Amino acid sequence: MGKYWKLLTISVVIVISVGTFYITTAIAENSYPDFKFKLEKGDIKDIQNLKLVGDYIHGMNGEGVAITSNDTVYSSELSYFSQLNNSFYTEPAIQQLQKDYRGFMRGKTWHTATISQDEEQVVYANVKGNDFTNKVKEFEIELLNKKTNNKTIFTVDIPHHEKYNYVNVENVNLIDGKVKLVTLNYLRNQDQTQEEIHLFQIDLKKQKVIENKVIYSNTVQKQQNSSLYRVESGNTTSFNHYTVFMKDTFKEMKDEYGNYYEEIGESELIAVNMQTGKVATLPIPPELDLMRDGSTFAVSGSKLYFLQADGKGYEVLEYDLEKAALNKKPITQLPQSDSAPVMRRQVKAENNKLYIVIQVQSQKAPADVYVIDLKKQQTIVEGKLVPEKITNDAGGYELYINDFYVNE
Amino acid sequence: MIEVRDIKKKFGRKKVLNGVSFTANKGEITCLIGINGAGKTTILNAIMALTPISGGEILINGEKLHKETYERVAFIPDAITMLPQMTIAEAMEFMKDFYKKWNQKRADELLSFFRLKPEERISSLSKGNTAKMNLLLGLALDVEFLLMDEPFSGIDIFSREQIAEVFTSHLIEGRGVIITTHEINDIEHLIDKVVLLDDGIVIKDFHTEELRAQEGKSVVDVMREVYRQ
Amino acid sequence: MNYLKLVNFEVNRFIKIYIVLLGITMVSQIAGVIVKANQYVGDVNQAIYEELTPKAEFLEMYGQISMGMLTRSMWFTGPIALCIAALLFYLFLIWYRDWFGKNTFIYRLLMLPTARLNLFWSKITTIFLMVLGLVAVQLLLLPLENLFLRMIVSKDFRTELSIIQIIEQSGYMSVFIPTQLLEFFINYGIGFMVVVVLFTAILFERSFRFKGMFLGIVYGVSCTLLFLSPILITELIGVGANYFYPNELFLIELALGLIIVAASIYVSHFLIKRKITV
Amino acid sequence: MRANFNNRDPVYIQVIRQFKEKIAAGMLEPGQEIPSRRELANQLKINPNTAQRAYKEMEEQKLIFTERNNPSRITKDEAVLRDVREELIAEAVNSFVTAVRPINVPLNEVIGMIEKKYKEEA
Repeated sequence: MGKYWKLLTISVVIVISVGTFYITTAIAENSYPDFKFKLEKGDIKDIQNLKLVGDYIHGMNGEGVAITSNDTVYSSELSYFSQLNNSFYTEPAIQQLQKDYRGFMRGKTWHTATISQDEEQVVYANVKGNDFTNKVKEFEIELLNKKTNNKTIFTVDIPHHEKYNYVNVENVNLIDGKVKLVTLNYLRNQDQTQEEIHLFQIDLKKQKVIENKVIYSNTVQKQQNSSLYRVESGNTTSFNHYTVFMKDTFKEMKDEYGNYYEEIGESELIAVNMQTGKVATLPIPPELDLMRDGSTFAVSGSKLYFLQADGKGYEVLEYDLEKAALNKKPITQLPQSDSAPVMRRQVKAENNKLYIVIQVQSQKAPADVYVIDLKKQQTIVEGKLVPEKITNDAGGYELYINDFYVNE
Repeated sequence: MIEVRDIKKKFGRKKVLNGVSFTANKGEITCLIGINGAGKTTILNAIMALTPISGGEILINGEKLHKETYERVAFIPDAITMLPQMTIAEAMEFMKDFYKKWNQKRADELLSFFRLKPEERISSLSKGNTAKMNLLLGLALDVEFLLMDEPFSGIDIFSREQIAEVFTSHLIEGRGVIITTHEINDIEHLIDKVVLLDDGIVIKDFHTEELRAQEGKSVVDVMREVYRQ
Repeated sequence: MNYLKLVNFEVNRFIKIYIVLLGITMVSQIAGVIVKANQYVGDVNQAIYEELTPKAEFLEMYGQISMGMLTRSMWFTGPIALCIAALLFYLFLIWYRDWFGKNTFIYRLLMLPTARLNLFWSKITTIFLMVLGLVAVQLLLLPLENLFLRMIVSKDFRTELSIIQIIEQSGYMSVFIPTQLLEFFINYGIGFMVVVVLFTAILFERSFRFKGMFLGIVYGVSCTLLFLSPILITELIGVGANYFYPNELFLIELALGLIIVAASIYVSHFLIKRKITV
Repeated sequence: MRANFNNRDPVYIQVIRQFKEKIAAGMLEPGQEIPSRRELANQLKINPNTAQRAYKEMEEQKLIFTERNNPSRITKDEAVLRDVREELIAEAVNSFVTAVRPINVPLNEVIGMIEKKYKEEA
C-alpha cells in the first residue's frame, strides 16, 4: 500500500473536504431573517393569500425570497428542480395553467398578457417569430377547448406589418368568439409618431382580422421625449375590461453648464375599453406625486385605483374609466407609517380588494402592506413587514420586493 | 507459433505492407531482413497491435491478439519503453506491478550480467546501456515469444557482443524470437531463419543452415542477389 | 487492479507539477489575504487616526473588508486561472506526452496485459482527482484565510462571511463549488462529458493523425450540437427556446449527456483497441 | 574452443569438422567430457539449434556418446577414432594432391619438399 500514498492522500483529502462542505451545507440553516407581517389593523387571514417575491441582498450576497404570512422561503432553500421551474417568479395563474394544460402551455411565454381564459377555453395570442430576427409579420393564435381538449391553431397577418419594427402584445381577451388584442406597435419610421396602441379583433371562426383600430398615436414635438407603457398590473388571464397605459413626456433642458437633462412634463393615462374600443384619457399634472412605474395602478371592473402621496400619507384615488372622471374624494387614506424614503409602490386589485405594498428603505420594517375593501371603501388591513430572527450583527441588508401575487 | 498471414498496411496512399506472410516458430530465431523502409518495424508493431492493419490476420498460437497476448509475447522496440525520469529499479518495479509473467530472478540476473545499476536514471544511461535495459525489460518476462526491433543498431561493439551473447544463452532458449535487422554480418550464425523483405512483400524465406547445405550460399550472398536486381 | 495501478502511476507522473500548483495557490491566496488586509488596516489607521475621519464616514466611503472581496483580487484569481490553464493544457498533454520524445512510453502502455480502455479511464480519473483535489484544497484554504482576516482586521471593519457566502460572493467559485450537491454533480457531470468527448477526439487524432484531427473536430462539434439540440431545434423550427419545460429539458439533457458519454466511451474503446497507432 | 566459420557451409558441419580435427590431433582425448550444447553455442557464438544439430550428427556418427543425464563425452571406440584420423588425413592428402597435380611435379620432388617443410614447421 506504501506506494499508493499520494493517490490515497489526494482521495482522502477530497472526500473529507468536499464531503464536509456538503454535509455542513445541507444541515446548516441559513442566517437570513424570517419576515412576518405585523398588523396594526385587521386580521391576518385577509393576507393569507398574499405572496411577496423579491430579492434579499446582504452585502454582496443576494438571493430570491418569497414571503407569505406563513413562512419566508429563500431560493437556496428550494430544491434544484423548483429552482429550475422558476417557481418564485412565475405568476401563480401561469403556474396553474401549466399544471392544468401542460401540452397547450408548452413553449408559450410565461406571461399573463398574452393569455386569456374563460370557463370553456384558453386562448393565446402573440406575435409569431423569434426575438432575434425582429421580423414582425403575423399573429399566432392558439385556442384550447378545455372540455374537449381540442386545439385550434392559426396565424393571421398583422395588417400593414411592414410599417412596424416591433409589435408587442399587451393584453388579450376573449369576448364573444372574438380575440381582442391590445398591442403597442413601434413604428419603423419614427418621424413624428413613435408608437401606436392598436386594438385588433380576430374572428375565431373566420380566422381573420376583422378590425384593426388605432387607439392612440404617440406623436411627439421637438425637444421632447416620451415613453408609453402599460401600467396596471395583476392577473390578466381572465376577462378584464380595460387595458391602461401611461404616457410620460420629458422636456429636454439645458443647465447653466450646457449639459442636457430631462424634465418630466405632462403625463397622460390612456385606458382602452376592451369591449367597445372606447378610450378614456386622464391628464396627470407633473406635480402629482405618482411613482412612474408599471405597477402603481390597479383596475377593478371599470375603476382605476392609484395612490397619491399627500405629505402625511397616501390618498387612494378612484378613477371611473367609463365616465372618464376622477372621484374627487379619495376612497380612503393611508397613514405614512415611517419616515423612511419610499422605494416602490405596488398596487393590485383582486376580488374587489385592493392590495398595496409599499417598499421603504428601512431595515426594521422594509415594507408596508394595506388591504382595502373596495365595496365598503375602507382599509381592512394595515401592517408592516418585519424581520425576525436576524442572527448576529448581520449589518445592512436590503429587501427588494419585485412583485406580489394574490392567490385565489 | 506466430503466423503472419497476408497482412497489408497503407500509410496514406503508400503501401508499406502488401501481403506479407511468414511464420515464426517457438525455439527458433527468425530474422526479418530488409533495407530501411521495408516495413520491418511495421510488422512487429502490427503483431503487437500497436498499429492497425488494413488486411490479413496475425495469429499467436492459433489465436487472435487480445490483452493476454501481452503475457505471451514481449516486444522490445528500438527505443526504450520507459519514462526517462524513472530509475532502473523503478522501471523494473513498474514491470513487476503489471506483468504476472515478470521473472524477478531473471531480471536481477540480467542486471548483473549487463552491469546496470538499479539506482541509475534511464535518461542518464549511455546508448549501449539503454539498449541493454530495454532488452532486460523484455527478457525478464517469461514469455513464449520475443520480438526485437534492430537490437544491434546504433550501439558500440562491446555492447553488441554482450547482447549477442544473450542469443546463445538460456535467456531465450526455447522461446520463439523475431528480430529485425538491416545488417546481417554480426548475427549470421545466430539465426535459424531469414525472411527477406522488399517493397512490402516477402521475397524469400529460408532456413540458413538449409541454404548453406543446399545452395552453398551465405545469407549475404542471397541478399546481394535480391537487392542488386 | 490494473486500473488503480495506472491511476496511481498517472497521478505520480503529475504530482510534482501538481504540488507546485497547489503551493502557488496556497501561498498566493494567503499572502493576498495578509497583504490586502494590512493595506486596509493601513487605510483605516490613516483615515481615522491621522485624518480623524469618523468611523461611520470611513465605512460609508470604503465599506468593510470581506473575504468575498478578496476572492476577486488577483491574489486569488491569478493562481486559480493558472491552475485551470494548467489542467486544460494537461488534458492534452496527458495523452500526447506518451507519444513524444525518444522514449515512446505509449509502446509500454499499449502493451500492458490489461484492457486498453483502462488507460482511458486512468487518465480521466487522474484529471478528475486533480481537479477535485484543487477544489478540496480551496475549501480547506477558505476557513484558514478567514481566520487570517479575522486576526488582522478588527470586527467593526470586516464583514463576517461563511464559506458558502464567500463562494457566492466570489462569483466564479460557485461554478466549481456549487452550494447544492445536485448542482455539484451536474457541473462535474457536464465536465466529465466534455473531457470524455475531448479524449475521444484525441484518440481519433492519434489513430488517424491528420485525417483523425478532422474527424475528432467533427466528432466534438457533433456532440456539442447533439447536446444543445433540444434548444437549437426548438429555436430553428420556431417553437421557441422554451418549448420544453425546464424539468423536461433537464431530463432530456441528462439523457443526451448519458448517450454522448456512452457513445464516446464505445468509440474510444474501439479506437484504442483497434485503430490506435504508435 | 573458438573459431571463425565461413558463411557458405552449414555451420553444424563446420562444427563437426572442428571436433574431428581436435580428436585427430589428440586435443580431445577418448572419453573426455565435452561442453553442453548451450555452452558450445555460447563459446562459438552460434545458434543453439545449430550446436544441437552438430551434436546429434556426431552422436549418429558415434563420435560422441551420452549416458543418461551425464554430459556427452568423446567416444572411446578405437575404430571410430582411427577412422576420424584416417578420414582427415585422407581428406588433406586428397586436397593436396588435387592442388599439386595440375602443376605436374614429379612425386619424388614433392615428397622431398614435404619432408623439408614438415621438419621446419615442427
